[in-house]
Amino acid sequence: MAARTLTINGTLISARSNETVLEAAREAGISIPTLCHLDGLSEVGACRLCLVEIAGSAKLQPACHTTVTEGMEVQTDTPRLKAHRRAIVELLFAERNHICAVCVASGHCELQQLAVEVGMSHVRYEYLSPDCSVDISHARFGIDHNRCVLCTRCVRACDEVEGVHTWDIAGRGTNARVITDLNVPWGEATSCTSCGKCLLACPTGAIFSRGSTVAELERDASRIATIVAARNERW
Amino acid sequence: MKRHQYRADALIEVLHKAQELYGHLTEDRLLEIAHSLHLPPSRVYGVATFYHFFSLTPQGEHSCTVCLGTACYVKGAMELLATLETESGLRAGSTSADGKLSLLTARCLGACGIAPAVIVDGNVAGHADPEVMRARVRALLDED
Amino acid sequence: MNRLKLATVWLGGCSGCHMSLLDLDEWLIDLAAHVDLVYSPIADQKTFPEDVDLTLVEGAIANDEHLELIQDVRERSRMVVALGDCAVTGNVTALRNPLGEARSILQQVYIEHGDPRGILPSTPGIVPILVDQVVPIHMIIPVDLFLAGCPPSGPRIRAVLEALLAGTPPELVGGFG
Amino acid sequence: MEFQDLQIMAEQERSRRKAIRIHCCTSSGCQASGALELFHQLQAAVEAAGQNERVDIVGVGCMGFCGQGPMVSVEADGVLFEHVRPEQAPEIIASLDGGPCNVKQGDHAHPFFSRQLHIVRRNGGVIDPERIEEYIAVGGYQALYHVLHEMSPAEVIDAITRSGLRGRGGAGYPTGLKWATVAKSPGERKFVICNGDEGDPGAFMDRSILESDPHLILEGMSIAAYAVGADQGYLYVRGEYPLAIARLQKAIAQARKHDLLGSQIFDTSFNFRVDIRVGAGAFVCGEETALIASIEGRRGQPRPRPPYPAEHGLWGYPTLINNVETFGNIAPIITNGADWYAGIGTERSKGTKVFALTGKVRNTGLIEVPMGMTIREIVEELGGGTPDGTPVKGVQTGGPSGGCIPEALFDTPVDYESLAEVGSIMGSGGMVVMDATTNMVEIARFYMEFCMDESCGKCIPCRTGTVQMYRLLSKISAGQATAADLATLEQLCHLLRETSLCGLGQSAPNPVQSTLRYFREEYERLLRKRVRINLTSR
Repeated sequence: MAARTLTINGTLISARSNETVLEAAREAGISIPTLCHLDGLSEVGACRLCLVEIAGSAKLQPACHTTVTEGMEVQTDTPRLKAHRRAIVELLFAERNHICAVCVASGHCELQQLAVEVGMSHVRYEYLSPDCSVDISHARFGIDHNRCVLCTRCVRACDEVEGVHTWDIAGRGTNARVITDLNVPWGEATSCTSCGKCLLACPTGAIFSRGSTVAELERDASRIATIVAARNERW
Repeated sequence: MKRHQYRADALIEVLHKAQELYGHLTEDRLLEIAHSLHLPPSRVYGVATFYHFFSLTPQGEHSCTVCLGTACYVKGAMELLATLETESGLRAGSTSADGKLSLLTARCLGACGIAPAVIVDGNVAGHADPEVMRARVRALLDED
Repeated sequence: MNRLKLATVWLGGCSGCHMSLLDLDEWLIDLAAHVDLVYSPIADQKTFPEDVDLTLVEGAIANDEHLELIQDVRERSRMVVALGDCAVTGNVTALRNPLGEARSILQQVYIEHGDPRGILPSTPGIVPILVDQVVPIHMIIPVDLFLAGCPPSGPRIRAVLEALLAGTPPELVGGFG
Repeated sequence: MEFQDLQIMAEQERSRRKAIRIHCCTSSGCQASGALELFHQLQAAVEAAGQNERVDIVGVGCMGFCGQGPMVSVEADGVLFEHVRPEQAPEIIASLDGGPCNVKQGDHAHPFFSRQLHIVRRNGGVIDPERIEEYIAVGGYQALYHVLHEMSPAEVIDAITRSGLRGRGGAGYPTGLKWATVAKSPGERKFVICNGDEGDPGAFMDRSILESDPHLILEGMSIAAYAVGADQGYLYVRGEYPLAIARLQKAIAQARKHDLLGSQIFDTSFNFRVDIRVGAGAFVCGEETALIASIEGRRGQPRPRPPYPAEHGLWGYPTLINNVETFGNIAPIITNGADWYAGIGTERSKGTKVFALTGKVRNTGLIEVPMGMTIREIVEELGGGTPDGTPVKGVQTGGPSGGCIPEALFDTPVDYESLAEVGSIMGSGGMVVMDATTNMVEIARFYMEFCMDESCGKCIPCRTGTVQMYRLLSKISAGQATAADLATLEQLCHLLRETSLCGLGQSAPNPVQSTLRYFREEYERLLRKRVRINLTSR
C-alpha cells in the first residue's frame, strides 16, 4: 500500500493511501471529535463534528469521509471549527431531552463527553422539549427516544454487523426516529436476535440494558470493531 | 410487484402502486411488500414515512389540497387555508371524523401562473377565491 | 481588603446545589473570612440587596417569582454564576416541559392524577404562577459563568469561588449530570 | 429507422395538415382554467360550422402566459385569445371567416412575447406533445441521427463544452465538463438521469417543458447517453406532475415504437432505454445523491460528495445527472451548432434561461429570455409591474435556496455570477415578485418552514438548525424576540451554510441572509428590549 505524506495542524505525518483523514489523525495521536462514526461501521458523514479545513478547498470536509492525498494540508482545530462543533453539540442538547442527571449513561456517554470536549458551558438555543416515548417492551433492552441523537449507529450495527436490519429510521427531519421492524414495540420485533450490538453501538443512554440505573450503564463500543475485525480475519 | 420482478429498488414504485390501488398504506400491506421484495420491514416503513406522498392513514372520501408554494403564498394562500380550516373545523393535514373530507396542503403544484391554486378531488382550481372555496368545502362536508 | 458581598439564590431546583455548597464544611469558615453572605435561602434576608459582588443562582426559571427575582439579581449583581444543571440547562425542573404548557401540567397533576381529585391551585400573590416552559436562567438574563453538575461537587464549587476571590478566571472542567 | 424515414414522416405529417390550425393550450395551468372543456367545445364548434375539412383543433403545450389562460391561438394569422371560456368556442370559429368576436385578444407584440427568445420552449404552444409525428415534423430527432452517424462521443462533448452550456438546475456547473467526467470514468455500465424533481415552490419550468415537449428531453437524454456511453436513462419526475408523467409515458412508448429508443437506434450499435421514476414528495431529492438514493428505492437522503455521481453514482456506476432544461438545450445546440449557442447570452452564462414569473406581477407565466437580461426588464417590461401599481419591493430567485433581490438592484443582469454576487442564485428559475405590502420577515419564515419540513434529518445542522431558525423567525415575527435572538439567528445562518451535508442545508439560510442584507430594518423594527415569557393562562 502506497504511503502518503500530509500535514495535520502543521505536523508532518504519513498515512496509507486508502486511509481517511480521521484514521490518519488518530494514528498520529490527533483527536478529532466524532459522533456518527464508529470503528467497524460504514461512514455516513452525518454528524458534521469531524469537519476539518483542507487547504485549497473552500468547503469544510468530513475527516471520516475524506481520503488522504499527497501533500494535503489539514487543520482540525481552528477557532472556526471549534465554534461550529460547539454549536452542533448545543443543537443536539436542545433537540431532545438530554437530562444527564437522570440518565443511565451519565458519566459513560459520548454526547456528554463531547460537550466537555467542545467546551459547551451552556446551550444558547431554545430547548425544543419534544414529547418522546420510552419503549421497554423488550425483555433485556430498552430504547429512550429522549436521548437518541439519530446517529444511526444502531441501524448500521444491526444491518452491517448482525445482518438482520431490525432498526431503521422512520419519518424525516426533526421528526425522524429510530424504529424496530414495522414500527412495532421492540419486544414484538421478530427480526431482533437480541444480540445487543445496538446497545454497544449507541453513544448515549438511548439504548440501554434494562435494570441499569442512573450512571450505571457502561459499555465498550470498540467491541463492534473487534467483531468486524475478527470476522474479516477468520474468513 | 411482479411487473418489477420483485426487485428491491422497485420499493417506491410498488408503494406508489399500492397507494393508488388502496388509497393508503396499511401495516399489513407494508409487511406484505417487505416480504415480497425481500426487504426488512423497518426499511419499508422508513421509506414509506420518508416521502410525504405516502399515507399510512385512510384519506377522506373527498380531498381539498391548498397549494402553499411561494406564488400562492404571496397571493394569499394562508388566508385561504385559514378560511377552509375554520369552515371545515379541520386542521390542515387531517381528515374529518366521518371520513368525508381530508384538508391537505401541498408544497407547490407548479400551477404558479394561476395562483392561488387548490385541488378539489383531483381537479385544479386556479385563482381560487376564499368564499367560493368555502362554499365548495361546505358542499362536500354536507353531502350525503 | 474589601469584603466581597456574596449572595446565593434558590429558584426552581431541589436545593441540592446549596447542599453541595454546604458540603464544603470547614472551608466555609475560611470563606466567611473573605465574604459577607448578604442574601441566601440559608440567611434571613427578605429582599435581594443592592451592590452584590457575586451571586450564585441555583435552579431554573419555573414561575413568576423566579422571573422577577432573576431580574433583580442581574440588576444588582456584578457577577452572576449559574450554579448547577437546573440553572444551566433546566434539568430535572424542566422535565415537565415535554408534557405541555403550565395549565395542562396543572390539570394532569391536580385533576387527572390527583387523589382525591383536587382543584387547580389559584391563590394570586401567594402561590406563584407557573411559566409555560421552564427555562435556564441565561434565557432571561446574561450570565457570566456556568458551573454545571447535578449537583456540582463541593470541590468544584470551591475551586470556582477560590479563583473568583483571587480575581483569576476559573477553569471549568467537567460537565453535566 | 433511417434519416429518410424521419424526413418522410415529417413530410407526411406536414402534408396532412389542414388549412387552419388552432392551438388550444392543454397544459396543467390552462387545464385548471377549463382548457379541456374548451378544447372539446372548439372541436364541436368546428363540426357544427362544417369546417372539418379546413380547421384542425390541436391541443398544444404551454404558451407561457398561464395567468391569462386558457389560451388559444390561430397559427396562420397569429391571433391570440386569452381567458377563453368554453361557450366562446363558436365565436372563435366564426371569427375565422370575419365574424364578430368579443373574446379577449392578446398581443404578440407585447414585450411579454416579443422580448423572449425561445430555444428550449420553441415547440411549446406549437406542437401537440402527445404525438411524436408533430415533433418529427418540426425537425425532431434529426439531431440524434446526426450525432449517431456523424459525430464521435468526444465530438459531441466538445460541442456541448464549446457551447458554454451550464447546468440549469441551479449551481451552473459546466455541462460539457460534467459529460466529459462521466465519459472518462471507468464503469461496466453508465447511467443518464434527468432530474425533473422540480421542488422549488414558485417554479414550474420543468413541468411545462415536460408537458409541452417531452420528446425534446428524450432526444437530449439520448444524445447525452451516446456521448457518455450510457445505455439506460431515468427520468425522475415529481409525483405532483401527473400530466407530465402521462405525457412522458406516452412519448417513451411512441419513441420505442419508432425505434428511437431501445436497441440499435438509427441502425447503429447505440442502445438506450429510458424509464420514469416518480418522486414521492421530498424536496431534498432534487439533490443528486438523494435523487440517486430515491431511484434505488431508498430514503432520499444525500451522502457526502466526493465521490461525485459522475464517478460513483447509481448503484455505484458513473452517472450523468442533468436537469430538464439542460437536456432541453442539447438538441438545439447540435442542430444549430455550438457557436450559435455561444453567441447568445453573456460572457460566462450562455444561451437562454426559462423563468417562472409569478407573484405580484401583472403578467404571470413562463418566459425564456437570453442570459444577461436585467431583472428590471423582466419584471417591468415582460411582467408589466405589479397588477395594481403598488411599488415593487423585490424579487425572489432560486426559491428556498435563493435570495431576495431588492428593487434597487434590479439592473442586475440574470447570469450565474451576477445573481450570486447580490446574494441570490440562478436556481432552477423561479422568480417571485414581491410588492411593498410583502412582509420580508414573513417571507424568510415561509422559506425556513419549507426547509425545516423538507430537511431529511440526516445531518444535525440542517435537521435541528432549521427548527431553531424557524422558531427564531417566528419569535421575531411575533414581536417577541430581542437583539440577542437576531444575533443567534445570524450565527445559525453561518453554521448551516458551512457545515450542512448537502445543498439544502447549506443554502437554507439564503432567504434569511438576503432579506437581512437588504431589509434589515424590517427585522429590527420588530425587536423588543426585554425577554418575554409566557405565564400560565388562566
